[in-house]
Amino acid sequence: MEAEPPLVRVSGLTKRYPGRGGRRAPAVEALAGIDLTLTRGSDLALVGQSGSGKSTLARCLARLEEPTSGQIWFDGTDLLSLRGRRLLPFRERIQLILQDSATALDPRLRAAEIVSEPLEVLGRGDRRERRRRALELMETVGLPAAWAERRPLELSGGQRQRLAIARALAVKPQLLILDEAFAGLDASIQAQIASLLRDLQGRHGLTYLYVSHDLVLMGLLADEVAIMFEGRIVEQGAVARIFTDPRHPHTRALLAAVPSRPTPAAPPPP
Amino acid sequence: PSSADLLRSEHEVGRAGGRLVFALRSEPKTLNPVTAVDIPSKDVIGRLTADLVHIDRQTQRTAPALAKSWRVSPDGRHYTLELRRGLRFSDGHPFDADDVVFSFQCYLDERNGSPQRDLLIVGGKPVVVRKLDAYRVAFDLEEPYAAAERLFDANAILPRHLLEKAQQEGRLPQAWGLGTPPAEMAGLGPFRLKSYVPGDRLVLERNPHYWKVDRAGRPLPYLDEIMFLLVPSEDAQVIRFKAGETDLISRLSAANFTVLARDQVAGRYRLEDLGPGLEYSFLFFNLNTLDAGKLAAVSRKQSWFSRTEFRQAVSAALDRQGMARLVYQGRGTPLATHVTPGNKLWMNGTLPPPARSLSGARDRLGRAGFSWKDGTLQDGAGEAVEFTIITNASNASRVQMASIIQDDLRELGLRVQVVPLENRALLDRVFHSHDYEAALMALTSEDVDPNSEMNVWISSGPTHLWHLGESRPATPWEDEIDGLMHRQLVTLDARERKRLYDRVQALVAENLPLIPLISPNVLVGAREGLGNFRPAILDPYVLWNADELFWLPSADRR
Amino acid sequence: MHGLLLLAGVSLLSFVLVELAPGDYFAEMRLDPRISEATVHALRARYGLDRPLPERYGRWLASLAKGELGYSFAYGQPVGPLLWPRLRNTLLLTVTATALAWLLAVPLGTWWATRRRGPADAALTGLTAMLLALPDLVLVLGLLLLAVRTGWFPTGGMVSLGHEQMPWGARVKDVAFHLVLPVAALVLGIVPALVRYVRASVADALGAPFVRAARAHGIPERRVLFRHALPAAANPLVSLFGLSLAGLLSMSLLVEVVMSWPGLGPLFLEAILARDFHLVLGPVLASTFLLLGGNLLADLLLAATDPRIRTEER
Amino acid sequence: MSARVGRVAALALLAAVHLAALGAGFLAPYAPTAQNRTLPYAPPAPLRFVDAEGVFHLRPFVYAVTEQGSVTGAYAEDRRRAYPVRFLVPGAPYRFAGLPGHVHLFGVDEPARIFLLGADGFGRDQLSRLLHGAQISLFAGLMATVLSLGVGWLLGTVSGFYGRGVDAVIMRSAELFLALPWLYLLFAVRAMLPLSIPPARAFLLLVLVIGLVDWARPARLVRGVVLTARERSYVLAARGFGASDLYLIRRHISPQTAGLLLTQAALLVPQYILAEVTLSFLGLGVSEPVPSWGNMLADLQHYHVLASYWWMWAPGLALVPVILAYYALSEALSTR
Amino acid sequence: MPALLEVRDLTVHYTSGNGAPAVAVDELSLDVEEGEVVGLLGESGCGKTTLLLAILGLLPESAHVVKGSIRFRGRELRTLSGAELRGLRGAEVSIIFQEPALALNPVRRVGPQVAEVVRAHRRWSRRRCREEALSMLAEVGFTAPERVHDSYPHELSGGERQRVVIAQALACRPALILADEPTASLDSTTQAELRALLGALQSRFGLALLLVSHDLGALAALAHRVLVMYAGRLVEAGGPTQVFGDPLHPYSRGLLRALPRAPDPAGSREQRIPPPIPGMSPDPAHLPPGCAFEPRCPDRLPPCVERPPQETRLADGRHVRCFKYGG
Ligand SMILES: Nc1ncnc2c1ncn2[C@@H]1O[C@H](COP(=O)(O)OP(=O)(O)OP(=O)(O)O)[C@@H](O)[C@H]1O
Ligand SMILES: Nc1ncnc2c1ncn2[C@@H]1O[C@H](COP(=O)(O)OP(=O)(O)OP(=O)(O)O)[C@@H](O)[C@H]1O
Ligand SMILES: [Mg+2]
Ligand SMILES: [Mg+2]
Repeated sequence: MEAEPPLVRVSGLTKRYPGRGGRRAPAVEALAGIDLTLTRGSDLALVGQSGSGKSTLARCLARLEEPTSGQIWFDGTDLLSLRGRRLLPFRERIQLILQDSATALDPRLRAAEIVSEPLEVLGRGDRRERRRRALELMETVGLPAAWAERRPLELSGGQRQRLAIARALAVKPQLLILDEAFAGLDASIQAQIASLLRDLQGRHGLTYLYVSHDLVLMGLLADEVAIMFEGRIVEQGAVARIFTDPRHPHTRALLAAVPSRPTPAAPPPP
Repeated sequence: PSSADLLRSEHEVGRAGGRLVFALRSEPKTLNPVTAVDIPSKDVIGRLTADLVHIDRQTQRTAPALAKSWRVSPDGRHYTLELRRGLRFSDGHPFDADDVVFSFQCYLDERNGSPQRDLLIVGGKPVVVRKLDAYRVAFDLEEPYAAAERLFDANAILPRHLLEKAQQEGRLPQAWGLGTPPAEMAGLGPFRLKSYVPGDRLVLERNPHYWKVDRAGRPLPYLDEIMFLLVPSEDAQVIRFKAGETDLISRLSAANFTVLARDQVAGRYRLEDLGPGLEYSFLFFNLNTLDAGKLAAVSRKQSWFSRTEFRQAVSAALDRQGMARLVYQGRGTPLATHVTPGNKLWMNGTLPPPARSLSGARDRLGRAGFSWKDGTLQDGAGEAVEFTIITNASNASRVQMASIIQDDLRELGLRVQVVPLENRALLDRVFHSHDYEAALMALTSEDVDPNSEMNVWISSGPTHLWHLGESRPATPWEDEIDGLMHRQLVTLDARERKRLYDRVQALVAENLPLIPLISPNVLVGAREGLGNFRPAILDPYVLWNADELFWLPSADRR
Repeated sequence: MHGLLLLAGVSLLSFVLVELAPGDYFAEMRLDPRISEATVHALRARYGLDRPLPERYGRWLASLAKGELGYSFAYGQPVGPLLWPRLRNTLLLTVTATALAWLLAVPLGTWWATRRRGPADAALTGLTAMLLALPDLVLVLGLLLLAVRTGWFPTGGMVSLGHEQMPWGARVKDVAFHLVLPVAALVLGIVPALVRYVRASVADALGAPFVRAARAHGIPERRVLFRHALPAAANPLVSLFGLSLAGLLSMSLLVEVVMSWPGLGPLFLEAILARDFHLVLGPVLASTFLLLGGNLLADLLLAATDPRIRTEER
Repeated sequence: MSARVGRVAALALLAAVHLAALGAGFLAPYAPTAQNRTLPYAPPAPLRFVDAEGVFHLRPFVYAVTEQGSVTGAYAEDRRRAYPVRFLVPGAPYRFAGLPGHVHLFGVDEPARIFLLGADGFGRDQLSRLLHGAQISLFAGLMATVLSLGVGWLLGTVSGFYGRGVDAVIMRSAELFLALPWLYLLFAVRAMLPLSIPPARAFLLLVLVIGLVDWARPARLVRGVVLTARERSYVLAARGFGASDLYLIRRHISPQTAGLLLTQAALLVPQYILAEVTLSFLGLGVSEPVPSWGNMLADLQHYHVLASYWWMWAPGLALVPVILAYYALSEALSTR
Repeated sequence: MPALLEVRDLTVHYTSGNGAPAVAVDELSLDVEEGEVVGLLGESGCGKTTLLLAILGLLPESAHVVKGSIRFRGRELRTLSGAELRGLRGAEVSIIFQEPALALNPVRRVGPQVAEVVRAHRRWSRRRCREEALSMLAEVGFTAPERVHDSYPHELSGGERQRVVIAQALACRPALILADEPTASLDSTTQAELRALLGALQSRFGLALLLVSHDLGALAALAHRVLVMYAGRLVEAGGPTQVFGDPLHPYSRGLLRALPRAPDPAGSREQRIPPPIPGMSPDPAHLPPGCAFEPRCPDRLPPCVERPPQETRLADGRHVRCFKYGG
């Protein structure tokens, strides 16, 4: 019986960075053999200790970083064998919202230009059309169109974050990796964006890979959670299972450390 | 040494001691008298060495030097020179006829490529130098050569004991470079090498064995040292002279002379305008036989240039007075011919000074078939007359003169364009490619004697600028000049020579193969208190009597 | 390896360039009425100027191998010994001047970057503009005039007349004293442009958020400028610094000529104009070496000042 | 706010200078080549309102001057007659935008001369030469700057962006270009040009060569900046959505080099204008009698001129506001 | 005794381009007592960062304080000289920036950037500062501080950078820390460690904290008082249990309602996403004349469109700015 092939299959992925502090310092092993599968239309949350390699994995998947070894199959194609022009079509299909999105915005460009940039790169629409679409996207993430001419440094942290999200959404990728995309956003905006993502998934069958520390939010957004620890995926499973029956000590530690959030005594009526 | 034949100077008795500082425009390239060509090298070598017969720079006549006396055979082909006895080189080695024979052997040796060699070829054959005895030398010439004794000037006598080996091994041209240790050098000049700092200075010290004494019988030179500093720009030379860091200055431009002259008293220096020198600047047209295919434009224009009336008209249109005033601040003399008023012995005084006459110029052009249309000069075929003048870009005076010429000729309806070129590029066009229309240049006679001008005026001469490599004189007057120049060469009677040379000058003034412009004055300066300072219009203007220069007690320095 | 190739390229192309330019060394002799054409030809033949280009280049290479660096027509001797003592003097002058210029320009430009608008800004703008509007030669002559009028500094040369007799300490002082004017000329010539570059890049860096962060931590303003903004602004300055090493030799040509500094300047200038070609090649090769060194240094510094630059990969 | 004022002022100044250069024929009272051989180094003529008798004139006037002694720059005013300044006077013919003209903005009656900025060694009006000279000099400066920065930018960007082999090749050629004695090429080019080519054109051709040969410095500077620029995370991000190299360079890399280029441009323009000072010494400048700021300044290199005739500094002084304006402009553009 | 930090009527405008000035902080007053943790909560873009920057006098050129006073230990910060302010910053009041990637100098190693803060305020030897920096890095949860010390910012993970920035802020043991989302990109265990560290410092040194965070859990655990901001104004203030348990202002309520709740395996996904506050946050350049929340408010009253409500002090010590409670 032939099951539908997964959208992404990662096997034995490692990434080593040259060490710091002295000539002989050992190399930093950011990824120590990752195996991961993402099925179409699923949401996977990647959770783990700070510095465990989540962002590195995300960057490798988006082909923005060259892994040291291992394989990445995307939709049946060996991604790591592709280079230059042949990679371009895949770039469109995989989008990454970088952690620290503030540095990922060109400080010289204006908000609307930033959002319409992917459209421009992919040659979608004319200038007018692109701008219209950019303003639309800005509105969907809660940025008024009046700010189209602002430069990133004239926005608040959360507004920059939303700009980065809007930009990634402009492409309509197959796989969207959101590296701490919700950090720094207030609950209302988080909810707004979450439902936007959900909506897109429903309409276009997107696959999401979330990287986040917000376990509660991840519990809400993801079907599955993978826990990373020191460059490895130490535990992976359905959200409910992980939350109710964590197996790896690190998972347990993570869950235990979540401060209990106050719930309003009487939820105000809508 | 009392037994020696010392030469007694007739000039003021001075005081021994002191140091004289002189700035050189560029670094001397060598101290080898056989190969030296550049002026700074010659300036230095001249103080280190001596010649057999010397031209007194002030009287412009020959005077005995290492040769006590000389005799000429009646046919003018044999010279016998009697050398001074008991002289020593600066290293103490005695001097005799062998050194003389050796020296001339070096100059004549083709391997050495000495610039003096060509002068020592008379009638196509090298001069034969024979030692008669230890203190007598004979020179045999292939044909008579007027004033041949002048040839001995600047042919420095070399120490055989130091250079013979190098000469035999064919290494003479490499000998006596700047880096040579002083101990390996010796000469008969008033000074000898003391030290050399590359790019900076060259110090000479007094030669204790020098062969001149003053009227009081005390040995010359007076000065302990001469220091040659390298100061590569004229402006810096002026500034340093003004600052009191150098004692003598020569080759001053008129403009700088004017500026310096303002502070003469306060600056404790004295400037002298020696009047016209031997330099003559001139405009000439390209009359070379050209390959009409390659240089079609120029050769077309040659039909104008070769017209004597055209050249006369151009000459008549020039405002030489204006040039003398604007370019040389009045310290220059308009020339009618190539011999300058500085050359008192040979100048043809009967030639009228050049006068500007635009109407005369127009007449001549009209007679030669030129006409004007809308103020523009046209030739017979209706072509507008225009040409370019090339000149040396780094020589401001030349460029200025060219600019004045351009303006003057505009009044005549000629369109002239000045093209200043870097010197080598200019020379390449004049001597090699012949790709030019007119050029503005200057020559300086090395000597007052017409012989030094031979190669400029005879039509086959290598410096016959306007028409190089002429196989036969192109015009009757050129033929005549050729004949005159050759005759004066073999004529021994000075009066007759003068008559012949006067005629040459008249022919030049009439036919203008080159259009003489200006002779700038020789301008020099010296620190207050320098005794026996007797600058001359012949090179080296101020240093030629270095052996007699001394510091008066009043001099505030050193 | 790169270096050798580069040297070969530079020398060969220089040969070609000279070939293109009109005239050769012996052309000037033609002006001397006493010298015949035959003599000039003989001289040209002696120095091989009548040979085809490849042969001349081969000869030059052979002489390079012997360490002579070719043969000067004017001096009639190998180029090497002519070059070394002067090169030393030139380097003394130019290295001092470059070091001083940078030492001056970096703090000044950095400080200037913080004074946008205001009297200091206006004064510096005007001053640099004025210095840039002066032809170098005029600047040098002006300084020389100043020296003459005031008598404060020697007007030329590298040592005083009695230098040889001085004790060691006095000699050093003497040379330093003579350095003042030429170094001042060079520094005034280089600094305006340098200061501008420093100012422009530091001003750029001062707008970065991390500068505000540094201020927020109470880092002293000086340190904010020099340890935060300047390193971030260093990139073009480092490249410029690498290039400034290369420019060392040519930089001082004029100053040396006018201030009679016994360096390569007068020699080089004369050699260029006289087409004394092997002598020209000497300094050209020397500056190629400096260039290589400077650029290597700049590349290393570049990687050091900006760790984000990756040298391998991609 | 004040950045805008600065930009406007700079633009206005630049426009004024360039317009003055264009309209030189009309603005200048004399032809730049007109010599007055009796007036070498005549000092600037003061515009007067009060005459020798103490009478005030509404219309400014000048006195004629005569030389005192030989050429020394000493002049005496002839106070017997005042020459009022007249406007829109006919004079030497000129061409403006291809049209012939002969009316000048101002002038005085012969035989007096109105030398507002004095005269040079040929008695030519400095002001007229300055105005006419601006045409060539400003254009040449801009042309060379654009060329060298253009080529330098292109090669530097390519070199820094692609790195490795490309970088090595380009940087080695840059070193080659920096090391070669280009003066010889200039000599050769001058030698190849026909002699009768107009001086300005010959000079511009040489400037073209200089500009083309001079790419190595800007290239190295640009390359350094590009090396950093290409590692910025927003470049990474743009790569992430499939941006081509060309796009990255255009959109993200080259704006980062803009500041550097602008600084360079502001410095290079005067540098190229002044380069002519040296070039003219070698016969590679604009040749007599055509004026340019470079060859006018070249006069200043003579000690006697430098020390005696202060008005010969005029082109240098004229250059200052031009430099300032270019500065201000580059500043305004880079802080845009 | 005055509070450690007293902000009164602070108003900050941004003037960008030629448009109307944007009101980022509007007549805002707050106190932070010695040793107190004050949580600041508010919509993205409501002016929290601006407030913190204004307190330390670090606003960009385009911003300026229109009025108000900022007193720290009784001293007016707005009139301090540059040197005095410099001595204060980092030593007595320090700040943790929201985006650590922007706050660290990219071309310098991070260790020295921490040590330098110590050096700026202590006359210690270079070596001692370095050791202090290393121990500070260890305190913020690095197991191998030496490696981090020698790393450049781009070689660190987002969380690691954030910890470095925290280490900088703690380096001189200030009396007050203005923390702008200090733990946004840290995993829960590290967050817990840091909370413990802050708690310890607070009890040991009396550290006061003005903590901006969207993480209500963290605020609930740490804060003594919580302030809610909307469009540059304080709209509600009170104890964490008061504000979180029984929010008064409609904005606070909406915010709490938007909080995700713990996973509910049974429910369908669509239902699980909580409802955001409808409408968009107002443009600070065009604030409505009345209450800024009015356009989005479910319980709007007639006066809401006319004038901004005044602060009302309620019996239980809470403050609220809404016509519902007086205004
Ligand atoms: N430099 C600036 N120029 C103009 N407006 C600015 C500038 N910086 C911030 N703003 C605006 O001021 C308002 C307040 O910004 P601030 O950074 O204080 O928000 P914040 O509360 O920190 O938001 P976040 O939680 O998203 O970081 C925002 O609307 C923002 O767009
Ligand atoms: N360019 C680099 N050079 C050296 N080490 C690096 C580099 N980039 C990341 N690292 C190291 O690799 C490890 C993994 O980093 P990564 O950014 O993937 O962590 P993360 O899981 O995203 O952590 P966080 O949750 O804190 O963002 C970290 O220890 C980090 O220090
Ligand atoms: Mg990360
Ligand atoms: Mg913020």
